[in-house]
Amino acid sequence: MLADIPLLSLIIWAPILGGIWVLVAGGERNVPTARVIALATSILTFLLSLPLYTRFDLGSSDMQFVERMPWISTFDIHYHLGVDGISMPLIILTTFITVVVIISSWSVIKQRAAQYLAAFLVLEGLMVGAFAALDSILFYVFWEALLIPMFLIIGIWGGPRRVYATIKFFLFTFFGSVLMLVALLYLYAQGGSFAIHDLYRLPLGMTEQILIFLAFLAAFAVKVPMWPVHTWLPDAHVEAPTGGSVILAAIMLKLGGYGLVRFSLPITPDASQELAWLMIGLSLIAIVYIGFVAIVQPDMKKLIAYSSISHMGFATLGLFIAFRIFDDTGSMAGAGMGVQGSLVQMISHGFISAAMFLCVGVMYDRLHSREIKDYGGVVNTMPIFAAFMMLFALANSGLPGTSGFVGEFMVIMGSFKANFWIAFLAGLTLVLGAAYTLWMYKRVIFGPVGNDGVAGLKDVNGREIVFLVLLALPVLWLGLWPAPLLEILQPSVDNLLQHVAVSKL
Amino acid sequence: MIALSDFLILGAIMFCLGVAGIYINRKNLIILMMSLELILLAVNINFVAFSHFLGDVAGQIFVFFILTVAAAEAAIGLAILVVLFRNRQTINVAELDSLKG
Amino acid sequence: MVEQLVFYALSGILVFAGSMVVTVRNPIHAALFLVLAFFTTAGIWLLLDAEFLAMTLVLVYVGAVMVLFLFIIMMLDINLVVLREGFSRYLPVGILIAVLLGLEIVMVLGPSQFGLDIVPAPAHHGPAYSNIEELGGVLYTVYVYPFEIAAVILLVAIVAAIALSLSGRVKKRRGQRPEEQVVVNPRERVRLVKMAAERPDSETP
Amino acid sequence: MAQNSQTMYLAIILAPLLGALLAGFFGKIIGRIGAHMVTIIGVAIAFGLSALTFKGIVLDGGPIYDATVYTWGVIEGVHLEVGFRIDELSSLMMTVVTFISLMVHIYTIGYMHDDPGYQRFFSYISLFTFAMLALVMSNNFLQLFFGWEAVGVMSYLLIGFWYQRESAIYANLKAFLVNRVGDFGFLLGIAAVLMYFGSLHYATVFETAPLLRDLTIQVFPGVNWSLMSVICILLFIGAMGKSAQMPLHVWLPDSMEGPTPISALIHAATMVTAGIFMVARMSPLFELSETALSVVMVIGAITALAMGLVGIVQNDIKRVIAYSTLSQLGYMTVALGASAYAGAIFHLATHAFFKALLFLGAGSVIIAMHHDQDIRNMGGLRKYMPITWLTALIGSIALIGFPGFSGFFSKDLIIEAVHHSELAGSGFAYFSVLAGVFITALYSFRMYFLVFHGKERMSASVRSGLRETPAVVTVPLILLAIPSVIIGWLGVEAVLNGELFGGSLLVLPGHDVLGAIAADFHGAGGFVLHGVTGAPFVLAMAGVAVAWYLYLARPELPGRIKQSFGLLYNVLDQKYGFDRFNEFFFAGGARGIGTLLWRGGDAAIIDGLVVNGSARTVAWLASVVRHIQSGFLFHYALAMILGLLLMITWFVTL
Repeated sequence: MLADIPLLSLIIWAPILGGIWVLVAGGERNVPTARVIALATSILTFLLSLPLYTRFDLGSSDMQFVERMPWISTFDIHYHLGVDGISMPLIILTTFITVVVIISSWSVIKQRAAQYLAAFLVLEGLMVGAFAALDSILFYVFWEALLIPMFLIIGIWGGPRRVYATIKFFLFTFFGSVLMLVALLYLYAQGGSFAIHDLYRLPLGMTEQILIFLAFLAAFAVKVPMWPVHTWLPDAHVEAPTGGSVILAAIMLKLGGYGLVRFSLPITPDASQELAWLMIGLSLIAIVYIGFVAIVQPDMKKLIAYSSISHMGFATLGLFIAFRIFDDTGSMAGAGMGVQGSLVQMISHGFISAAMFLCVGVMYDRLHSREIKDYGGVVNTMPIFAAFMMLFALANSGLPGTSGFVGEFMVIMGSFKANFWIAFLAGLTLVLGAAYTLWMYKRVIFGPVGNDGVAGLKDVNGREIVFLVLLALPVLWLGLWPAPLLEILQPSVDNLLQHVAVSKL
Repeated sequence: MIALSDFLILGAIMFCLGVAGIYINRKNLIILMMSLELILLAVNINFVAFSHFLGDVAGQIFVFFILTVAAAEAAIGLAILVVLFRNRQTINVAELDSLKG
Repeated sequence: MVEQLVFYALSGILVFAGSMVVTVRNPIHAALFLVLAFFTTAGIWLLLDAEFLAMTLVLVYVGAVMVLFLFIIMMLDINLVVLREGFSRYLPVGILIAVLLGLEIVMVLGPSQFGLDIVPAPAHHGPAYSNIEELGGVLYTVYVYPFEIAAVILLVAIVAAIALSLSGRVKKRRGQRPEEQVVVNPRERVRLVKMAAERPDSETP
Repeated sequence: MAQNSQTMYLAIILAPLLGALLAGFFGKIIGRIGAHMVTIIGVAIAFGLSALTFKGIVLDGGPIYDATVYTWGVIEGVHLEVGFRIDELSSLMMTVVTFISLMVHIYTIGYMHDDPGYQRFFSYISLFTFAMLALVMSNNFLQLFFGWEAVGVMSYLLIGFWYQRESAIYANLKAFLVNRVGDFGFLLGIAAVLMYFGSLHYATVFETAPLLRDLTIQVFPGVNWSLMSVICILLFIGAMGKSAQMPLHVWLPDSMEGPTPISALIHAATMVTAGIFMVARMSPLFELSETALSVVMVIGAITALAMGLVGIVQNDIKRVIAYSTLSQLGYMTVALGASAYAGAIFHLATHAFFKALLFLGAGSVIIAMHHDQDIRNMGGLRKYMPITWLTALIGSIALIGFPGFSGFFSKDLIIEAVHHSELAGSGFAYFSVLAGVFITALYSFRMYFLVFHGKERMSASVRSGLRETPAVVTVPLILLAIPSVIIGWLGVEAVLNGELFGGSLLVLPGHDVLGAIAADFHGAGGFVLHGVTGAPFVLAMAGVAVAWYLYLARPELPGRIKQSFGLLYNVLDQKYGFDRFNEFFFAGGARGIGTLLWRGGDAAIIDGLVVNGSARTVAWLASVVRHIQSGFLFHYALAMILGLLLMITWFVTL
């Protein structure tokens, strides 16, 4: 009975319909109703997504909860959904973070609050859709569609330079995805199918693979974002409202990494092998270069945005060191550490970056400034908040016992296997991450009360404590006991690596 | 006997006169419109000539419609001209550059 | 033979009139030359057995359109000097373009393609032939929809022309505004001022 | 039995954690007394059970415990676990840690009496105890790293405990970052271990290690390095950070910005010795690489000597002790390098007692002096604070290694061990540790004389308030003074004949310097007698004498010496310029690179040139092309005509 419920469809469409309902029900006058509906919808969606975990078959690397029906039969495009161990945690992350975001925007947004909440709900559905899609065109549709609510969120509720930021955001991501569409169309022309699993089996020549890889990369690298196509992110983050930043950092960036895992690696394994040096190089640049850049940021959100780029560098690094290991040893044994580490890093970064942005949001709501120099000594007036932010700051700098450590640890372990110097450069994040995070923490939180604004701050209220606790729990849980997550990832990662190890030429 | 080509050449000449008119009188909107009428006339001559020589009345039907549309065009064009003149006190095309990119 | 004479004579007048239209200084003269061109064209169409169209041309163009042109020209106070600026400068290029274009069109449409030996002249119709009848027979059957559409276009043109020339004056309308009378709000009309019933006797000594 | 032990060990580690959580989250509810009660009870439980464990394993020779508590994660068949390995080494460490921690807890009641962050402080130090226990009880590298970082964080929080002080929050950031540099090496070392051993479990790694002894790897292409050397040196970099060895020592003096109990607990007795503990724990690895041992010994020797010298010119009472700590950590490291792991741990333990004693004594002085820490403003305190004076004297004597006191046994062991060592660098190390003895005596007694003897240089108002500190302060002093005296007598024999550490430390026959000493060992008494005639004793006495002469007999002399050796004094006063160099090169350099990459790389090249550049190019192109759109009708018409002309030409020529 329970098995017949189209769970994934429900998770995708429930929030979208809920969002429409919020739009309809809540005008300017009806904001409280809208909030309640939005919260209820997001919680319902989260609850709906839990069976994905409880009923997940841990031993299998197959797609589960599969739904498939024809959509555009002329081109053999299907409405085809399903999850494996890689996408399932990301979906739960999405539904969870949306709940947090809705709570966090409860009374913060004053203008068009209903539309704001609706945008997040719609966005949630679309993101889940992108994670669950097994048809490349379906994926592409979700992938593109979710730009729209994000565009609106930044463009309408953003800061003073929001127009510049949104256009930059849109152009960067759009530019990339167009190339991805071209690649998908080429693959269709070659194989006659848009189904991702058919694309996996499609034999391709080296030149083809490299071109397709680069086309995919254009789309995914922008989303991740990898150096040097990262510059949209700090701007977008700075201008976005807190909720927008949270979703952007916590989930949308993961779409890029997910795309690499779902498309680039299995569809073009030989090109991935061939270009692994490039990807590793770019990832290391992201880790080190961006780490340095983050140190000197005067704006808290920008700093966290840069730290996101640096952390996502670990995600991409972990994926591609597998190929170095394969090069050196001729087998994929030992490569799983890096790939799993990369996926863990994505999940963990989802929680931590969300928490960091929310912390900045909490302060921004009070003083309306993101500049570090406008703060100082916040701990004197907001001790509870300072304690939470300490936890998240330490997690951001990769402290063992928090989720931030797990991914970085695994990736560094994996990359040592590939090459000492890769591990060396990646390990620099231990110092750099601590430097930029804690230096900011020092200037913002510690010290004597910096100015009258800080002196008048009120500590976090109940609502804020709720969402901070909601994020603190998974951060600690993943740090102290990541075994359940690793258990989910293992079969799918093994399967992926086995597939990737076989040349398509 | 008059050959079809004679009529066509006449039409061509009238057409060229219209084109030259547009080019020479680039500032006077009224003359521009008259030149347009000349071009239409040239086209009409061709239509009628073909219709006659090919024994197909459809050509004349087309001329009929062209005359209709041309009349409408002239009416609207002149109305615009009047409004234009009322707003800007000139019909100098050189001053009408709001289409400029 | 006579036909040829007539044709060449009319053609000569037509070309002359056309060239005058584009070159004369005064727009009124240009308009009048255009009228001449229409008349001669009507004549040429008669040679081609298109009596109805010849009549229409004279009636519609000369009678309506050209009168409209003349009317507008006379109504507007146009500064001719400015409009003629650069005339002589553009003239050579204009002629060059015209000649080039003409030569090329002639090369396409000239006797080598459409001479008598290729397209023979059709036999003249008998006296019972009615050009109007034939046109009408086709116009109201095969071409009835385009005909209707043409009628609509004319209607639209009329409305558009009126609307255009009326715009800008709408605001000056006088008289009642019923919609404002309906939505009237007493608070906007009458202002009740609270006043003390008596003025305090501050001025009295 | 195993189940019982596990419960007991869990209780040891979790009792302080529970105390910390209660004091931290419910501090307001349970109040000040409640806060210190729960944490002290927690740590007391931990201490009691640790002592029991120590008795069970070391004294009664019970079985070593090594088991997993829970599986942290499984990655590609590699089991990463959290578990305990309780053997002689860890049970000793546990006992020392919990004992010092308990003392510090009690002492804190007095020291922090008026501080608004009372509950928070107790929560922190209990949490620190938990982290430290996690570190020493671990049976694998992962948990070791967990504890390693956790103690670093607690140290960070505690140094910055007075968060309103600019110097404190500067110091804590510095401490954390410098530690992170060490951890960076440490993590790479762990990665190397994982890669080559396929496990992070101590037992597995140590068993496999001899098999990989001759393996070489190429860190730089074409250069073959012994795998063991690479792993050990990487791990030792971690130890350098935690145990503040040159050049990663810079954070420790600054860390004195934290409250004094912290200096005693973390920055003298426990956390800073984590590096020493770790190297000793890894003895089966270090033994396989003579290169690494040499590196360890030389670094330790440099630290021991150079930091002692700096100690002579310091005027802040806590900083003198801090540099003394650095120097003593150098001794321990030298001992590690000489393969005298037992000696290092022995010195660690004795040092923990007497250095904690010194710190707490200094804290007692600071309380009496109303938080003035400058020894130039003190003097003659002996009269006012007899207990503090006596215990500080005991601590100082123990520190300089006066025969019979605990420091003597351990330090003499180290000096002898280095003497016997045949590794590269041992000659230099021997010189350093010998010279260090003189210097130690000099700075210790300089401080002692300046504080407790001589003229009373403090202001009248302070003098009038001088009195002995309350019992919560003095009782821990007395309790620490006792082991500072006797522990050497009790321990030295067990250390030398290997009973104390059993199989937990591995020394290869070729490196067994302690064994060589043990051959001549005839009981602790004989050792003392032998010590009285040795060079170290003479040097120590010379140091005391010089200190007495300079600071009591002829107090005007130091100023003159300072002037005549201006350059040398400056070098020492600037601590060899490490701080300035780090500030300029690393901190400034990182900010410089950051700014350069941000402004130059991100803003100018990527955004300016590529992103906005392409936008500008398009805009420029458009601005050029848009002139074609003149807006003039005749231009469009002309374009049309020309197009027509071209088309017809095309038709014609076709």
